[in-house]
Amino acid sequence: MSLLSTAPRLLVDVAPRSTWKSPWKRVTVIAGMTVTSFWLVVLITLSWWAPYKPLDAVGGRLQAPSWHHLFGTDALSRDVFTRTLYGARQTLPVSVGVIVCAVTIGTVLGSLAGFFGGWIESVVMRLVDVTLAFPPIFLAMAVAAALGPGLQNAFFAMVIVWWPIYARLIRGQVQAVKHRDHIQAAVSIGATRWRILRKHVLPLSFTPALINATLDLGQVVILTATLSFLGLGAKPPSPEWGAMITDGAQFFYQWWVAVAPGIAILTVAMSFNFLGDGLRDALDVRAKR
Amino acid sequence: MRRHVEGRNWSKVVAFIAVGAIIVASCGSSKKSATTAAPTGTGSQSTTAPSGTTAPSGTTAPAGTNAPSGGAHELVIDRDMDINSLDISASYCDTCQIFNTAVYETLITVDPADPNKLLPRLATSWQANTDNTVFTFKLDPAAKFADGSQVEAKDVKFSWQRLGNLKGSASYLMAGMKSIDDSDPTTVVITFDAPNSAFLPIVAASYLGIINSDVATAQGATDAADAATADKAGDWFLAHSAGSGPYQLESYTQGDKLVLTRNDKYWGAKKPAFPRVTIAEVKDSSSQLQQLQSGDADISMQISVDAVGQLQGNADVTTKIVDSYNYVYIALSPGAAGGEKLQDVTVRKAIKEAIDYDGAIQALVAGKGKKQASPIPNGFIGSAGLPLPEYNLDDAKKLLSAAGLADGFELDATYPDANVYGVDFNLMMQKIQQDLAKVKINLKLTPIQFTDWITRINAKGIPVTAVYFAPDHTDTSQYIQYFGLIPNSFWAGSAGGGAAGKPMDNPKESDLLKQALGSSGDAKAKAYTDAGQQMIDDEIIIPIVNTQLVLASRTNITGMHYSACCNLDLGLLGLAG
Amino acid sequence: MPFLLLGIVTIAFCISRLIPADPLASIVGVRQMANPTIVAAARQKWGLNGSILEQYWVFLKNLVRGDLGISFRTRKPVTHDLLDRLPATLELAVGALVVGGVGGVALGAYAASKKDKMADHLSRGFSLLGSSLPVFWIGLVFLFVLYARLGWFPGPGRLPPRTKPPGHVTGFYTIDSLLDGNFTLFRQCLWRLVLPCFVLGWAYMGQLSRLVRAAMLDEINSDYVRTARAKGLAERLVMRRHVLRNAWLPTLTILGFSFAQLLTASVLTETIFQWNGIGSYAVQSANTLDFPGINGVSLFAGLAFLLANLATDVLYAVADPKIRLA
Amino acid sequence: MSDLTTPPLLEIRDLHVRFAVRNGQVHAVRGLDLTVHRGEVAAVVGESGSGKSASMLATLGLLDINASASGSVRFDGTELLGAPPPVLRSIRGGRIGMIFQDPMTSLNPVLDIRRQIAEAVITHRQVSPRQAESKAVELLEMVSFPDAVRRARSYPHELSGGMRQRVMIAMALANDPDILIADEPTTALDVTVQAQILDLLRSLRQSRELAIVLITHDLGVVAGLADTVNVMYAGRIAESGPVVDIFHRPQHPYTIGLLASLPRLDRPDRELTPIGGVPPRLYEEPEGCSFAPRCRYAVEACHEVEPPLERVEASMVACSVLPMRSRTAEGSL
Repeated sequence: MSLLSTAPRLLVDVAPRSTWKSPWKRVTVIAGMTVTSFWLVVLITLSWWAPYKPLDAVGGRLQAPSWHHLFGTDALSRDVFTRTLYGARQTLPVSVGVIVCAVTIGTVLGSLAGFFGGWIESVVMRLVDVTLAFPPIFLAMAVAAALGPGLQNAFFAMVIVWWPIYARLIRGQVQAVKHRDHIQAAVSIGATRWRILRKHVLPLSFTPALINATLDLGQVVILTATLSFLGLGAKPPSPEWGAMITDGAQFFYQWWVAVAPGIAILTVAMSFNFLGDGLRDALDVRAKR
Repeated sequence: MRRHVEGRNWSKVVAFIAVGAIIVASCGSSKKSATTAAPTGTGSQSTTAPSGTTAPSGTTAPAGTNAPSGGAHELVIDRDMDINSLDISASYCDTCQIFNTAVYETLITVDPADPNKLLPRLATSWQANTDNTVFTFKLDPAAKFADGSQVEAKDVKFSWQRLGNLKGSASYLMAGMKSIDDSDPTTVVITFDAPNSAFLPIVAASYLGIINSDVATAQGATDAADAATADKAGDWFLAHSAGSGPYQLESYTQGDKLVLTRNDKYWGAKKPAFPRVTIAEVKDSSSQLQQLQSGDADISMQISVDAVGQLQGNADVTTKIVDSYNYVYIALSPGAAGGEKLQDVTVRKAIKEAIDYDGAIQALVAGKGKKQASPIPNGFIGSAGLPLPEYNLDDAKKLLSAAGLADGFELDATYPDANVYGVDFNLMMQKIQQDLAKVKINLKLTPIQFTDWITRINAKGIPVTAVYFAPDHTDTSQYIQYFGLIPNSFWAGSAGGGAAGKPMDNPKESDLLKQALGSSGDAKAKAYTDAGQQMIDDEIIIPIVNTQLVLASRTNITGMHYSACCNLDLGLLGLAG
Repeated sequence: MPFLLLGIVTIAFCISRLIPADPLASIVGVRQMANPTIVAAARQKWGLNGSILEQYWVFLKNLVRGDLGISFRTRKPVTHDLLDRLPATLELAVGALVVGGVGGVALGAYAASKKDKMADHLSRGFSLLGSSLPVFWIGLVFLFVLYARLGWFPGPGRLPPRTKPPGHVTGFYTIDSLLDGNFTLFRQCLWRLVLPCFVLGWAYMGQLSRLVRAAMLDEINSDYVRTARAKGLAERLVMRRHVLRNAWLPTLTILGFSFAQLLTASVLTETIFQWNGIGSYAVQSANTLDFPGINGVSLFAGLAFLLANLATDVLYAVADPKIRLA
Repeated sequence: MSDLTTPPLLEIRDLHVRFAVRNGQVHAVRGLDLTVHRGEVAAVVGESGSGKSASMLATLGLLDINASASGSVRFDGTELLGAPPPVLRSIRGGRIGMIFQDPMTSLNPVLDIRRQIAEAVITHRQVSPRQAESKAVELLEMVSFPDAVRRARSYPHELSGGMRQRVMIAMALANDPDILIADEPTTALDVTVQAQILDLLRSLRQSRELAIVLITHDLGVVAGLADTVNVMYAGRIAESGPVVDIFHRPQHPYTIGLLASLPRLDRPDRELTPIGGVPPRLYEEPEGCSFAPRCRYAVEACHEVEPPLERVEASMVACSVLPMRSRTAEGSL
């Protein structure tokens, strides 16, 4: 057993046993849902009501916040508020896409490894170990640098960073579920392995993956912005939050340029965290006890 | 009801955070007194063992006649450093110019007030023969290296030959050198294959500073033809210096700071004012500004024009915005893969006319910059009288229609992700993208690392890119050698498609350069001006802004200046009062 | 483990060679890249000639001797560079670990003891905020507000400007200044650590306090805690001696992991706070395609991860009697 | 046997315990009365969920935070319900010791057993840590912990279940309590170990005049140790009385059912009859007798009126039917 296999994924195992009755839970879940749906609505309907266009020069250069420009304008006279809203169209689809891909790849490889064992397991898990031995930021940086800048390449980089986490998680769950009585019973009545994997094992393994995925979404949002901040994500002139913060960092005393995108990242990441917490309480068997 | 209670909860959250902040704040302010007391405390510390390697202790300043002004004050300069080497013959960077000038000395130097005026330094006099192929320098017999030995002709020969043979980026300055005669220790005679009227300004370039050849040779340095592979002194130069300048290298920590100490035996008339000079790596403009305000730095070299306003009303700090010879430009490469549409010169002209220069200068440097006609920056010989680029959208559209491209097209714009001379390339390219969109040209922006950029532009060129340039010396020839469509010019090659393509060629420019190098005075100026017009007509290099420079220092620092050859000559700085 | 090391080394090597740019460009400069003889000479000198496999083999051979090569950028041995910068990063990471560890355990324990009260909600909000904030942004915000505007905290950098570093013994400025007996400098260095450590440690604090809180709530309901109460133990002691003592065990499991995370999350913190440590070395190496530097940092990160896991196992064995005697 | 004329040591009157749960509350103990005299062993018997543990935890103020207790619990003249924490703490572990069902989880896994016992000593007495530790070893010897001196530094996971329960007993008796509350002390143990622990309790009781409240669902445990038996059902006493009466003349149909489900060595031929059905879930107050749905003697009235506890012979019984009394002709079981 490798040392690294003991590296923890603690989110599910030590779920606090608070109930939905807790006011904290209620407030946070409601807040999480509200903010998430706010951003979703923005993302979908934005083009109809946005005050300006994200790439257009409007008003003067580096204007402080005012009623015309809620978060001021940047050096190219673009409205920061509008750009921040449009940023959701960059970050959110990418983040969700990364998680969906990572969960899919991780689930396939992890369940294969967990269910069949043998050489499949060794190969997959060694790959997982090696990948996880790299710090996520560094690996993503290296891959994104190798592929060149661009949101697409950052997307691949992040999938590469994230799939092993799910592979390990699913493998652990599958192994645990595999030995349960009803699975053994299914085996004993002659169900094929594929059928058992599909019908019995995976559905049970998926809940923790879903909970983790929601919690991880917030982290992906942050990593996306981080890569852009380092110049490895979105290319100009797209209004990506991390890239906007890079711009803002230059205009340190024109603080408004970086404030809005930062708040956007914060609210999105926080609401995903809230939702993940809520989901865990709602779905996790242990938490219900 | 419940909702109401929750609302109150959240207001408590805010209150909690606010209280927390106040607590933290009060801790902070109580500690601050300790922080502000620091400079005095640390000043006395400098008597404890210097961490450097060979430097003499800066506190044992000799009393009496040699006593320098400035006393014990140590100069701190904030700068985002770009040092590629501290070996003067291998170095090539803006910070290198400052270091080289402070530690080594050139035979002649440039008057900061007038870049076209040359002043003596190690040489007391110099002369060129009539066809500008042979140059003779008389060395000052008083000139001494920091170790006390005399600066002799053999040192000059060694330094210049080594510069040429190490084949660093600055080695082009020695191109065409045929021989150096050092038979008389105080006389240097250098002969060129072809007329080189640019050589006197080149001698003032910081890279041509003189190394103590005995010391360097002992450390494995060589000036032989195979120096590029045989020279072993590169590492030694990272921690040591062997020059005659007012300061010596004490230590260099990459990414942290470059520390110089006073050369106590400096032979020149103006004694170095500071026992120690520290160039601290401070990357961003805001930190540089903060440190200057608090007095933690005496000079901050890269304060952005948008931040300068913060310094207004601060009597301790003096800021001056001066013209510089630095500029940023975009380059169009017809020979590059994907640049086929650019092969038509009218298309390139249309692009040039579609750019809103005044708007760009406003957006990029808050108006603190000038338009520039050709690759020859304003103020250099040959720059005067050339037509400045004009924003003319209608004409641009007309030109594109004429070229059959009224419906627009797409161009790849890959550029280094850089921020130079206060210009953020991302911003600049977005601005140009905005402008070109109006003539339906769609620029696809890709910022990449500088190394990657060099690789690409050398391999097969880049259709549209952005770069910057600062002068190495005060002669215009460098611009034609680098930007002109002449053999071995960087841009002739790159615009032609790099290694995969064929260099572009404009024979008139070669001729004009030859003409200029063989003449002087008005004839030379005329040749350079004509070459400038040729380069304008090439429509390859489009200067966007000739930036101005923020000179920001504590008010008690004297001698702040910007020099075309040397950036900032530390030897000229002093302390008032 | 040897397999893992080899894997790390190989991936590090592959990634650096995957980058589509020629590292020589940063060595010989723009002007000389077009000159084939110079490029060839430099290729020879820096060991970039030969096939990738040959380069890999040479790299491995040198690695076995502890030689990571010479950095293209600093022109010094990479091992030297890394060791030189390690103290700065360790100082930051340890500080963040202390902030995050102490803060996280205290906050988590406090929240658990006030479960579902206002204080619980506040501390949970605070920790959740920590894991939702982009480090690079909050670093900038702190610098702008707390340093530039209010002047409550010192600015970026390890030392006050104009201050000479203490005599080099360990490379840790805090320790070295104490060894020098220079308490003013010690205080200054410590004070400069506060902001970056907090920025770096906040996310970790959030993670940890959630963990501790959950573990505490688990333990509070456990049978032995009831036993302790049945003994007549004061609630305070029950919490400290029994609940916390067990609840912090799971935090050990993430301790090593977090330390490795902190070491590497320092990439951003060091960039924002101009901390000349391994994080900024990594960024600079990546920016200039300094292959030896990139390989060195990757290897360092992997090793740090392995060592941290090892340390975790050892610590766990010390702290948990079940493992100690098992 | 106990002296019924002296005031009782522990007297529980009309104890109610309610648990707040997700969908409302559970009324787990519904008016419990229980009296324990000095030196007496009182057994509380019932199925799991009948409220026997909850009532004992309520006695010592150890209920979880989501539970509330009302009624009266007087210990040696002191009211414990609602008593200030310091008073409760001095009684807990001082004058009332308690041991729990699962010795596996009831000991702190990260502290050695000597320390855990010593902690109990130190909490209630002014002694040095060293004295407390030697006292801990003495206590281990008292509970026949083998090789106590050497193994006092063991950790719980190194001990067998029986040994751990001895540690628990040693800990509970550290301060010579008047009462030991033993909550299912043998349930989690092997049969042979069960007997050892019961023997230990029996001998301790004799040597120290210890009153014991023995909570169990196992009538077999009761027979050998208890003086009085209190049968609980659905949070109430169904029947209580001297052990002999309960065993030989059970009155309540539930008691009868319990005894009928008990295998007896002396009557191997007898058929075991389990009680059908399940106990009510106490989310809502049952109407009528809570046992009625499972009672084969139940009449219509049983479903309507909850029967009060009434004296029948030597016992107190809460049943309106009292099948045994009407069918005395059938004789004993």
